[in-house]
Amino acid sequence: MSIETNLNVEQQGTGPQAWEPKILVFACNWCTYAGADLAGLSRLQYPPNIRILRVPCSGRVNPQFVIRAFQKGLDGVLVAGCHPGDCHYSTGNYFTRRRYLLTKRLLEYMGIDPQRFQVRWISGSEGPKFQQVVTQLVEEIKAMGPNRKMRDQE
Amino acid sequence: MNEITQKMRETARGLLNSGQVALVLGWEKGYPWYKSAPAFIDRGEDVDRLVFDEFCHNNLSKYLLDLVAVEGRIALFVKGCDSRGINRLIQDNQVKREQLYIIGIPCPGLKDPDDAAGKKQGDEIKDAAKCQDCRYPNPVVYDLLLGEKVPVAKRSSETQALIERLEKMKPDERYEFWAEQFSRCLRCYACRNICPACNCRECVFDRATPEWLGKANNLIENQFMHLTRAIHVAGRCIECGECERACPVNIPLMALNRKLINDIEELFGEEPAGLDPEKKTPLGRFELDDPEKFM
Amino acid sequence: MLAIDKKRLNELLRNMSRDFRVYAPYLENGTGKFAPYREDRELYLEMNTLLPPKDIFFPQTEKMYRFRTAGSALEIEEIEDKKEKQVIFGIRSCDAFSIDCLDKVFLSRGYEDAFYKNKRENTLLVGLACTAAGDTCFCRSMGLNPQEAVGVDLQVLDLGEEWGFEARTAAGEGLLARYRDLLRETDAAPIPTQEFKLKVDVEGVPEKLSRMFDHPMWEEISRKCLGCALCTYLCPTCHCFDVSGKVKGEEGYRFRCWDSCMFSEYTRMAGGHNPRPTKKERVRNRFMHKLCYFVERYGQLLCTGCGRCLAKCPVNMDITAVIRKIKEAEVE
Amino acid sequence: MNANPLVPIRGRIIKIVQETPDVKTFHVSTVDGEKPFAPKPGQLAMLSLPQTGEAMFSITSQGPNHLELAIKEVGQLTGALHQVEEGQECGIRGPYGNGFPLDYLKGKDLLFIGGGIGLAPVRSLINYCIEHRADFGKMHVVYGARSVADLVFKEDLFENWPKVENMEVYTTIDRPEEGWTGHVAFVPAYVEELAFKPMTTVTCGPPIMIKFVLQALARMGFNDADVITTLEMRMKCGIGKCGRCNIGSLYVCLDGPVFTLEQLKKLPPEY
Repeated sequence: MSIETNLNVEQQGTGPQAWEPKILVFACNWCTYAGADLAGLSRLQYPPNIRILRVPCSGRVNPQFVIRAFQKGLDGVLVAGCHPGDCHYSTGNYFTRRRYLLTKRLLEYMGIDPQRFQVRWISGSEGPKFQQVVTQLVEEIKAMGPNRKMRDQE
Repeated sequence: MNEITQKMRETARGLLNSGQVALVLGWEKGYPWYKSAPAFIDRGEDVDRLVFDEFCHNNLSKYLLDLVAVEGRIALFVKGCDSRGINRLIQDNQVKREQLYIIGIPCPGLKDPDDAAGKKQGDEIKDAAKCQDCRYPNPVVYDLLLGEKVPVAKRSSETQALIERLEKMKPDERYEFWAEQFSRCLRCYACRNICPACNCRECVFDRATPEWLGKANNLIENQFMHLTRAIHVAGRCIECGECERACPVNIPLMALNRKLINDIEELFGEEPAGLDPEKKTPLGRFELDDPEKFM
Repeated sequence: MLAIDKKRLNELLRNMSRDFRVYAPYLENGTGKFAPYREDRELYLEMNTLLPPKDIFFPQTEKMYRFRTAGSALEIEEIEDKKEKQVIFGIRSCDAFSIDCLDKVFLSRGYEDAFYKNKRENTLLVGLACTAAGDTCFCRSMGLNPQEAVGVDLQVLDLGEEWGFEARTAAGEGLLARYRDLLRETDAAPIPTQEFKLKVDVEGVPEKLSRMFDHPMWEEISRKCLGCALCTYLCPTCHCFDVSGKVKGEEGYRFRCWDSCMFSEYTRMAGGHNPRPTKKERVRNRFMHKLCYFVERYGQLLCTGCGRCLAKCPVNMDITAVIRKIKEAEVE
Repeated sequence: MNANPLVPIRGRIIKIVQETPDVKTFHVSTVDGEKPFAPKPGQLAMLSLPQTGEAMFSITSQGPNHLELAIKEVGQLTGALHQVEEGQECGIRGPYGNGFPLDYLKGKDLLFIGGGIGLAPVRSLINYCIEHRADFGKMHVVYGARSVADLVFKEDLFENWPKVENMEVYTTIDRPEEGWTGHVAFVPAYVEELAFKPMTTVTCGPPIMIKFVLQALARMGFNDADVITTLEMRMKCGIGKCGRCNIGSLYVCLDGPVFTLEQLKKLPPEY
């Protein structure tokens, strides 16, 4: 996984402001990924801290991936997919909705700060929304500092 | 208790001698006096080993996974929580209902063997954690019921108290609590192997390619294992409490499972697992108007 | 005999911890285990610990060597764990004998396990006599004396108000001499161990077992087993381990970790062949190894009667009941 | 070798020979170009690519400064090995196991029976006997594989070994094939057809073949003490400690892998 290698580059910044959060975005291929493309085409600027992982549907994202992401050293995870009703596979995001309401509760119960894990519906035409969601997410995470919880320090 | 034991033995003797069933799954006395163990009886004259007392904790439905190849029907004794295990296995298409002859036992609530360990027979012993606020003492599925149904007593539970205490803590405190618990885990997998909701043919933890879970025992691998298991049994956990009882290092696993059960009921209004074999599991279905709390 | 007042034991351990890294039995969240000495924590001496001291010599996860790959090149760097003088205080007779079993496995037969040897050579064992046998203890039936630990440097005896000390080796003499000022002479007699609740006759079992490989009892007793590793991870003598690795990009390390013959894939080979495919073979192998194979190979039983597996097995698999069944079985 | 038996020394795969579609022979030497260690015929070595894993392989042959390991692609590590190129550095440690009882074999007529990749360990003994030809009697090699493409060490089978004095080589494949004029039969059947008189036999191959070969040899009056085989077992430490490769009280990696049928019959049938 390409994410594997660049995660090893420890941020040797000179001070807290030099620290750059690393955020993983699971983008559903049919909507959010298209939305991200649109944001790029329309030259909408957003911070470069996100790594986009394209998935066929937001329903494909397994809570194990989210847990593994925090272990591998990410500071925030966003699962983004089509609005309920727009899903290319018709019901994918309905399962996502239930599954990630519950996963968020479990992560909070474990002590992970709630803002670090978000789920958003971003359709293919909502380029600006993608930019706005990512920018806000990076701001929030930057304010919280690096995530030490569940991080694999070995 | 011994009145139920007599009925158990007569029923089992009748079933075996008449050839109605090939095997009877029950409990027998173990050692020391506060331990009972699963018993596999396939001969009429062995039925006198069967017993029902306050230490018959084992949920026998899990063994049905190994017994699929047994020709003939299988009889098994079930308490309230155990019976939900059978519905779970039927829901997961692991077991056929017609192969089973289910004998339900209205459960008076069991005792905590760890508490009994320091005491003598006849002393006052604490209720087992899982029985403290048990909502389904009466079996939900049975072919024969031994004795009258018991009333559902509303009692406080240490598990629920722990959940509320944890929910009030700050995130860092909660993280420290669970990190300390999981750092003690031995990775012996007793919790997974005893759980009727855990019935995959090959568990994700045993797969070598990709190696989701490593072999090392450290906080990271233990966290990954317990969180993944909690999510996998979310909506399938029947609160039989066997994972917590089996854990040799006293990790409060039911505080994990029960929290998700509470959330599922609060978020989706779903009834607990294992009550209706026809219904899909809460995470296996959806409603159009499901809440969207933070999306 | 030299002795110290029970109330001043902590003082002795504090002194000792200045010269050695001292391990002592503590209760952590309801689990008894051997942990590094800490002044502010209360010692747990009423019962034996749940987790055996074997993980001091044979940790559950132990890094062996680090490696780095660059293209087709490979660097290997052995991980040297520092040599540190240690003392294990409060090891019972059953656990002391288990260390003797582990010594035979790791330090004999042509190869010495460097990791185990490095820790074992730098550790002194201070045995602690048991005056009260637990519900599931049966060490006397396995030929051990609860008041007399095998292979310890120093034996601590319960004299009622005081702890008595008897050296067993020169190193033990050294310990007594070093802390002589805290001890004083006494002629109080050690309290004998109470009657054992659990007894079993193990006479002739190894020989008989070697002729019981195909006996139907194995099918019967293995049905209730869940195939988890609880019994093997709590057992003070179990020593099976696996070797695996962790990779992060081009770097990583190889480590060894506990493994259990009760796991289904323990003997599964590439290509799927598995000499022990079902629970029956695995449960049989575990009892055969402890009560027959180890005797054939090393001349002693691999069960010290500590009773931990019996106490904590979720389905109450009882090794003493298995031994009784073996004694009763008719074998030609 | 390292003071610590579990830590490998750095080796290099200097040559890779494609024997069959799924078997390659790897020539391994140390990074300084020497032979890692001098094994006896039938001994084993732990070969590792630390980033993937480690496994025990029989040493099929050796040169002045390298060892030869014939490896079939069946799993994770073997799969990775089949992807590497010559020059790849690896970990190697050994030699492990008891090896063949050379003194017992001296002066005797010998029958070698191999199946598929099973010829690899037996070949180490055959090559030793050829190098010390005078010490041994008549030699017969019966070797079979599923198809012509699956026959390993074809150069030895068809060029080198037939030229050796007083040595017969019989090769067979399971099913008839275009362009194959040799014998077609399963190895156990072929052995029985050749009706050898009882002599010391060394055999190795897939479990199913071993089962029927042993039955055939019994029918032909071979006595158990004279039938020698080398077993395959899952091994992790290689030094008789980790408890994984036990058959009864013996460890295949230390007390084996070479056993006589007489020894095996005394052990529990769990291998």
